[in-house]
Amino acid sequence: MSINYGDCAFMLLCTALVFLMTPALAFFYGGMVRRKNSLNTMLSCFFICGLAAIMWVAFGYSLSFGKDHAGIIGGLDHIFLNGLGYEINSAYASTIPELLFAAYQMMFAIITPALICGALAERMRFSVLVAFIALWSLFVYYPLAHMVWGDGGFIKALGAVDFAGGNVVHISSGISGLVACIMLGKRRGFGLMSYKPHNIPFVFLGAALLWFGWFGFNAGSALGANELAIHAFMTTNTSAAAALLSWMLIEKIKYGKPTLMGAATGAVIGLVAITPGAGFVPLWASAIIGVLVSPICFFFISKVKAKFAYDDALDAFGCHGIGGVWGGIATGLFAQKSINPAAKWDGLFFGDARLFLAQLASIAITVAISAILTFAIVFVLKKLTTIRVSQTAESQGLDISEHSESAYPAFTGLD
Amino acid sequence: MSINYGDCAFMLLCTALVFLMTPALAFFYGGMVRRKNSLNTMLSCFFICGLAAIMWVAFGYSLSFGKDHAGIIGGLDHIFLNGLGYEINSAYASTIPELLFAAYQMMFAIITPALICGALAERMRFSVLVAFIALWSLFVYYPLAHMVWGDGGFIKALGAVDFAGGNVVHISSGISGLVACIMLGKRRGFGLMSYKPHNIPFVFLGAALLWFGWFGFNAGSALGANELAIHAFMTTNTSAAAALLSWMLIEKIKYGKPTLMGAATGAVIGLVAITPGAGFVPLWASAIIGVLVSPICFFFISKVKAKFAYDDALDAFGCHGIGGVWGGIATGLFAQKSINPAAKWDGLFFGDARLFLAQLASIAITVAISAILTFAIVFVLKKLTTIRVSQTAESQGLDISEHSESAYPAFTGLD
Amino acid sequence: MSINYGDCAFMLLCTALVFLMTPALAFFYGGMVRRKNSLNTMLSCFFICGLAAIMWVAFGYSLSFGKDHAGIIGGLDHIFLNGLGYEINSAYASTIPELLFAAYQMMFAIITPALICGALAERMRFSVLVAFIALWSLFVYYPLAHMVWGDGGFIKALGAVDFAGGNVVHISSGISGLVACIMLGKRRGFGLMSYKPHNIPFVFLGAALLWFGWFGFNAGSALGANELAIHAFMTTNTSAAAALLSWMLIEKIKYGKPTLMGAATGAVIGLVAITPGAGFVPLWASAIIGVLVSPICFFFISKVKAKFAYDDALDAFGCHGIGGVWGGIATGLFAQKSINPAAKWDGLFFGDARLFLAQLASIAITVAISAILTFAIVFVLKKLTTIRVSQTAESQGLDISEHSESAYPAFTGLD
Amino acid sequence: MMKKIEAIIRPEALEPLKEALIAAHVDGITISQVLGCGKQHGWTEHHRGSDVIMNTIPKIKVTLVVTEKRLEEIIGIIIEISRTGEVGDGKIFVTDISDCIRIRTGERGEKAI
Amino acid sequence: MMKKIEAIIRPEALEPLKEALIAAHVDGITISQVLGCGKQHGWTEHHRGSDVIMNTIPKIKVTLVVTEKRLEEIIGIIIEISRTGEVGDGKIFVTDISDCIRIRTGERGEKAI
Amino acid sequence: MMKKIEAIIRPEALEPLKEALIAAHVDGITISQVLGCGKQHGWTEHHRGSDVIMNTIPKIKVTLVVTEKRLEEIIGIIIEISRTGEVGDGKIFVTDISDCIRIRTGERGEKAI
Ligand SMILES: Nc1ncnc2c1ncn2[C@@H]1O[C@H](COP(=O)(O)OP(=O)(O)O)[C@@H](O)[C@H]1O
Ligand SMILES: Nc1ncnc2c1ncn2[C@@H]1O[C@H](COP(=O)(O)OP(=O)(O)O)[C@@H](O)[C@H]1O
Ligand SMILES: Nc1ncnc2c1ncn2[C@@H]1O[C@H](COP(=O)(O)OP(=O)(O)O)[C@@H](O)[C@H]1O
Repeated sequence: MSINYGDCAFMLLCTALVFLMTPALAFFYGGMVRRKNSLNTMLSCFFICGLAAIMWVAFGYSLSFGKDHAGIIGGLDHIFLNGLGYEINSAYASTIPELLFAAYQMMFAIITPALICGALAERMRFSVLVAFIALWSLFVYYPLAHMVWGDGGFIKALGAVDFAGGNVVHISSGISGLVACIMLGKRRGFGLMSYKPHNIPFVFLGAALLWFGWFGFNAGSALGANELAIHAFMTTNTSAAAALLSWMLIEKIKYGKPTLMGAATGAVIGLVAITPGAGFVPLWASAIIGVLVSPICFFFISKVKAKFAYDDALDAFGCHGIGGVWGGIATGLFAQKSINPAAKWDGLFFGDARLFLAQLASIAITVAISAILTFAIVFVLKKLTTIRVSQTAESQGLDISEHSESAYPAFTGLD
Repeated sequence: MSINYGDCAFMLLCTALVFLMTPALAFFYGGMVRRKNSLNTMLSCFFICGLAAIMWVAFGYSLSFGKDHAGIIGGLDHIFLNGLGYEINSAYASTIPELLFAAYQMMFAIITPALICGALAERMRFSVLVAFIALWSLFVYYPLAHMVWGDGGFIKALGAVDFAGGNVVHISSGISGLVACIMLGKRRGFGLMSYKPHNIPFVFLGAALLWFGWFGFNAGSALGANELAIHAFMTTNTSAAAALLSWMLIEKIKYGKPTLMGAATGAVIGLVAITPGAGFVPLWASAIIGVLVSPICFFFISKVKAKFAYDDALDAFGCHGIGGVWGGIATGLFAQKSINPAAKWDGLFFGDARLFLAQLASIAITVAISAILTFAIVFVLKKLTTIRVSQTAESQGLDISEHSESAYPAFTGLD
Repeated sequence: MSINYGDCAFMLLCTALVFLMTPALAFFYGGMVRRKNSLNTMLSCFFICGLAAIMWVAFGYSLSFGKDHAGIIGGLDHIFLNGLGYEINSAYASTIPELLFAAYQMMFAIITPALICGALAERMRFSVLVAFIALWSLFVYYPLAHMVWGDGGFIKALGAVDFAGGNVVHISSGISGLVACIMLGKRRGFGLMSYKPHNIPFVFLGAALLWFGWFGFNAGSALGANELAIHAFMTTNTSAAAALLSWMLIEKIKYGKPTLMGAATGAVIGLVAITPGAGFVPLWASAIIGVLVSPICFFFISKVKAKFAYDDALDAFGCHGIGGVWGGIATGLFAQKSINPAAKWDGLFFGDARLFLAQLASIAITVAISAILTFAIVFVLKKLTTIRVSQTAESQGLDISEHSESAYPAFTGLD
Repeated sequence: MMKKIEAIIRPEALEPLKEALIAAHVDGITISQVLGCGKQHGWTEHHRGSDVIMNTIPKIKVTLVVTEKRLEEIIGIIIEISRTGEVGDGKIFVTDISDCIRIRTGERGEKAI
Repeated sequence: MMKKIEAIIRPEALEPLKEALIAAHVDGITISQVLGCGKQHGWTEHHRGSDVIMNTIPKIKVTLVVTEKRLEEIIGIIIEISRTGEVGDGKIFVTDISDCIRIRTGERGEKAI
Repeated sequence: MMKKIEAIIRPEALEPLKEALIAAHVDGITISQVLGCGKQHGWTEHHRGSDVIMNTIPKIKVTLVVTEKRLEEIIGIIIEISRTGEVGDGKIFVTDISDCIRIRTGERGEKAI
């Protein structure tokens, strides 16, 4: 067990790639909102690059990957990354220093809460959002990361697998987004008017950079430039490609015309869906996972959302929550322990139900934890303060009301 | 012959870099068209990230790099990447698993047809474009990739060399673009009115990301993080830099003022021109290749296009076709077998005509194959259906007519 | 001492990452200016990707890292990268070929002069800018790079350290920007009107890509995928995160509202400040460096600039000059030789004043050299020609006057 | 007689005004973006720590052509919705229209409004 | 007498209208972007599977100042080119102009048009 | 009587004109972006080596409502500042305004200007 510098090179760069995903998400979300809320939406993602990074270094890593307490949370042994040197911690990665593992995991701790912002866009007070993200990281993310990935974590002990963060990243953020957006309430005019995106090329830019960064997210989760990384790379790309096409097909059938916004959405949910299984399922299964995620999410975004009338503004739940659940189930269907011995059993499709049940259990637990704790956090915040901007502020736009800033001040050229 | 994990790390990341080039191209092209066609243009590139990836996995790789048939096409032995494991196939790459080689090559199979879209912009029916790209990949790209790079391919057997895809990528797409755009016909108002770009910063964004990705394209074509990769990295950057400057100089001389659009164009054609020779020519030659590509392409774009009045909308032929031909010739002039023993002979400049003639032959064959097959494909499509949008749709813009979508719906801020 | 291919992989990709920073800077700056000057600002950065690259290959590397002359400048022994093969030059990097080291350093020689453009934006004649950048590279950058990093350089001999370019990159460009902008004069209406940014999402895009690229800049300065690279990676991210938060906090306190522009600025100066110390200071110190850089720069940008009324248009001095000085001082405070034996002494904080004094000396020398030589260059240029555009051109905008180009010609959609 | 009403209003008044006018069954509205300079001289923005004054302010121009009968009613609605009482509420200008044509049908005069 | 013609048309009618007007040797045209709300209430767009109604529609306003003699001819051209017969074809408003000045020469009245 | 002045000017004339009008204590200005097509037919741009003609040119429309007394003075200022003597200087159109209302106070007529 010694450090492999090829793996270090790979993981350093994957860490940078995953970093890039949060700004990418800021464009993906920021392009989708009305102009008057675009900077607010971008900053809602971007400030997390600051906040979550500092929290991670201070205590987040320690609580997630430190010494186990009851399978639920880590300890305070690595506070301020104390004691993390260049040694290998073979519980997590056997060829790179633990400090590099901590850096890589930090980027996950940044993007996950940023995903939630999509559900809360265009109406939440910025300072309350900051508080929410801090509390959510502390009470939802660190425990969940510990339970699923941490040494001694109890979901891990169930035998459930999660390659790159289906539970920890996508289901948790998606469900939390749903709960929080219901508690926050609908945007003004919900159901009556349309909220038009202000910059679809930015949505596409975000999707493209997300895809690019996702190679670091999924292939990097092999924690080395090894065969598993290559496998995860291919399944990732295949699922994204398949979902892109199937979303376009749905649009073609339903409306006669595919759209760029649809293609971008398809690609992103294809990436979401393959995340838990990227290093477990065979290549052909990744195509199936991708093909099916589009109709599933499309159904939730267009039908279920309309029916239950919750205002998941940018479909954080519809894309990440649902896509993540499907990905987790699909991993239980198609995983093969021959691909990755980290899976104890083969998937249901190969005749063994154990992994499948473990996956269902782990999803249910993740949903429950995320929903309950998010409810508690938002409930307390609502008791303490107003969490929404005023009616006037909302119609003026949050860029002005929350930041006294507008996105394109000199764009008219009249200066 | 064993797997080198440093090379795997490098190639995984180069694969991601080459992936990024297709979205980059979408911005490069999308910024150049009028606003009303911008999403259509972007989606024309982006959907290929889905389509070509799935085709590649299904049968493209097999047809390109599978068991040789008559030097022209591969077999069906690797259909669905069947049989591609983590073993090395030393015919292609001797230090990385064949699956990684297949992933890397996949990105080339995505970007190449996307290049053609530049010639067809602003007037082609989207669904016909989808069909065209599928057929073109099947009948032009896979055979060509096999002939030039495949084990047993007959162009390879001529002794011609093509480091990173001058023939396969640039000449083939450029010539096909020319043929297809002539058959498609000119845009409304061609010659009478100007087609103004809608977003030059996007053009620049595309060019910058293309340059960035091209390091993966060219240095990655060494298939390892070795000396040849370093060499190719330097020749690539030098050619791009020289072409950028020489294009600016041309503009300065002809119009008194250089432009950002010109600088971006210069950089991209500098990258095109060095592609076939990046790993064969000495560093000084790369500067010459770059310096000369600008006047050559400038001449074609400004004079030849005007004279023959073909509507190569975004200069797919003028940049990639011509730039690729010049690059192939220049490789025949300046290649040195001491730099890369894959070249059997030195270039003409060093007194040996064999490589030079082989290059000419390979270019001529590529041109012929691309032109004839593209003609055939478009001919058939024209028989079967209307390939252009209607006059009204064209003046309305393809974003509305083909996608019912507009690029910046809420940009006015009036909501 | 043999070549490590993991390190080559890492350094090739870091080189590409640092390349990306110059286009990123073009967006960071280009978004900040009024629309009528946006292309000029972008091209002012981008043409340097051509010019500085060619100069570097031709003689820049040789003058910077060639045979030492009096501790001040390199020789002409490596002109046209002559003699640079795949051998290791252990004076600079002991596990990668010198050619790769030269490629990596090239990217620094590109971005450094590009930083200056921020001070000169919106009023300088483009052709004079080109001449200025060429002369500045020759007379300021190459000597400084030699003195600080070159084998035999006298600043290096002082015992001062500069991990990734605090002196060479940031202080030099910042101070030069200050001197040049004073000599160039203020923009029309300075003090009376506001210069509004035209595209804040572009500013953010630039900042995000700069952060991404900065991992290559700082971690890459370890010249290998080793423990030091991992350490520098973490300090870099931590400082950026801390500065982002502290800038937002300042805005919150002073104006009641944080902004995206502020967050982007904070992140960038956090990156600037950690640059010299990234591989020398402990992780906790990087957080302190980041937290403090924001108030320091904020004070200079808001108070000192207003008081002395120099028109440092985009705060090249305020961000890079001041941030770089603080970073250099902080390195003198917090460096630990146990982290990197390249430091001879510990920092002042650990009780040893020697490094601290050496840092002060090296900063003072850098400031003096940059200021005097920039003054001389601009003085000569002013004697020879007009360096500013005319009043009319300035009010028309430099895009039209210098390039006959406008950024979004068809953006209105009226075509 | 037909009258053209041009109201220069605050951007944030647009949404409620649109709703009110539609409720009042006006025949059509045309909206455009303008920059204005009046009694209100700009709000203060903060860019990187410097206070800057915006000397022209984004405003919305709403144009309606109505019959003389409805003029006062519509003006009343606009004032009611757009007034905040603070400087910057905007102005309404009224002009006579000598003809109006509906392109679709070629109808002219009041029935084309 | 001089007349100002303001035509609110569909964006796609702009190109042909411009060509026709230039062919008719009008003296000048001024074009601007507006959002309109009239009989036509928006087309349906599909974003990610939800039908949404665009309640204001991008339109083009073409302004021409002409002499009274040419008024009917120009109106005729506009109607001819812009009419599709479907809701949303737009409207033309005519106003009297009391003076016209060419800045370059200072000429006034009809000869300045 | 109140008059509406609509001046179509070159974009680069806007800044100095704004300054001059503010110095002349006008009551308000409304600015909008238009595309124009008149005697001046566009400058030549070069995109990748092809000459292209811009057939419509970005212009600025400045609108001011003033009392009749001040009409000639303001027209004089506009001409003075905007004239270069070259084709493309633009035009000024004057229309009668039948009423003016300050939304904030409800004042009407000349005192509302
Ligand atoms: N005399 C005028 N001519 C043209 N536009 C005007 C005039 N007066 C006001 N405006 C427009 O109306 C807007 C609002 O006017 P303002 O003076 O701020 O309102 P208030 O008088 O209620 O404070 C201005 O920004 C300007 O666009
Ligand atoms: N009374 C009006 N006042 C101002 N603008 C109007 C009026 N009626 C119509 N318009 C403008 O004309 C456009 C076209 O009108 P519309 O009613 O859709 O045409 P049509 O009557 O041919 O169906 C509208 O979008 C609006 O901008
Ligand atoms: N008759 C007109 N009707 C409407 N707009 C006009 C008319 N004549 C000129 N314009 C506007 O004025 C602008 C300047 O006119 P132009 O003919 O170029 O000025 P000049 O007569 O000084 O050369 C045009 O671009 C157009 O927008």
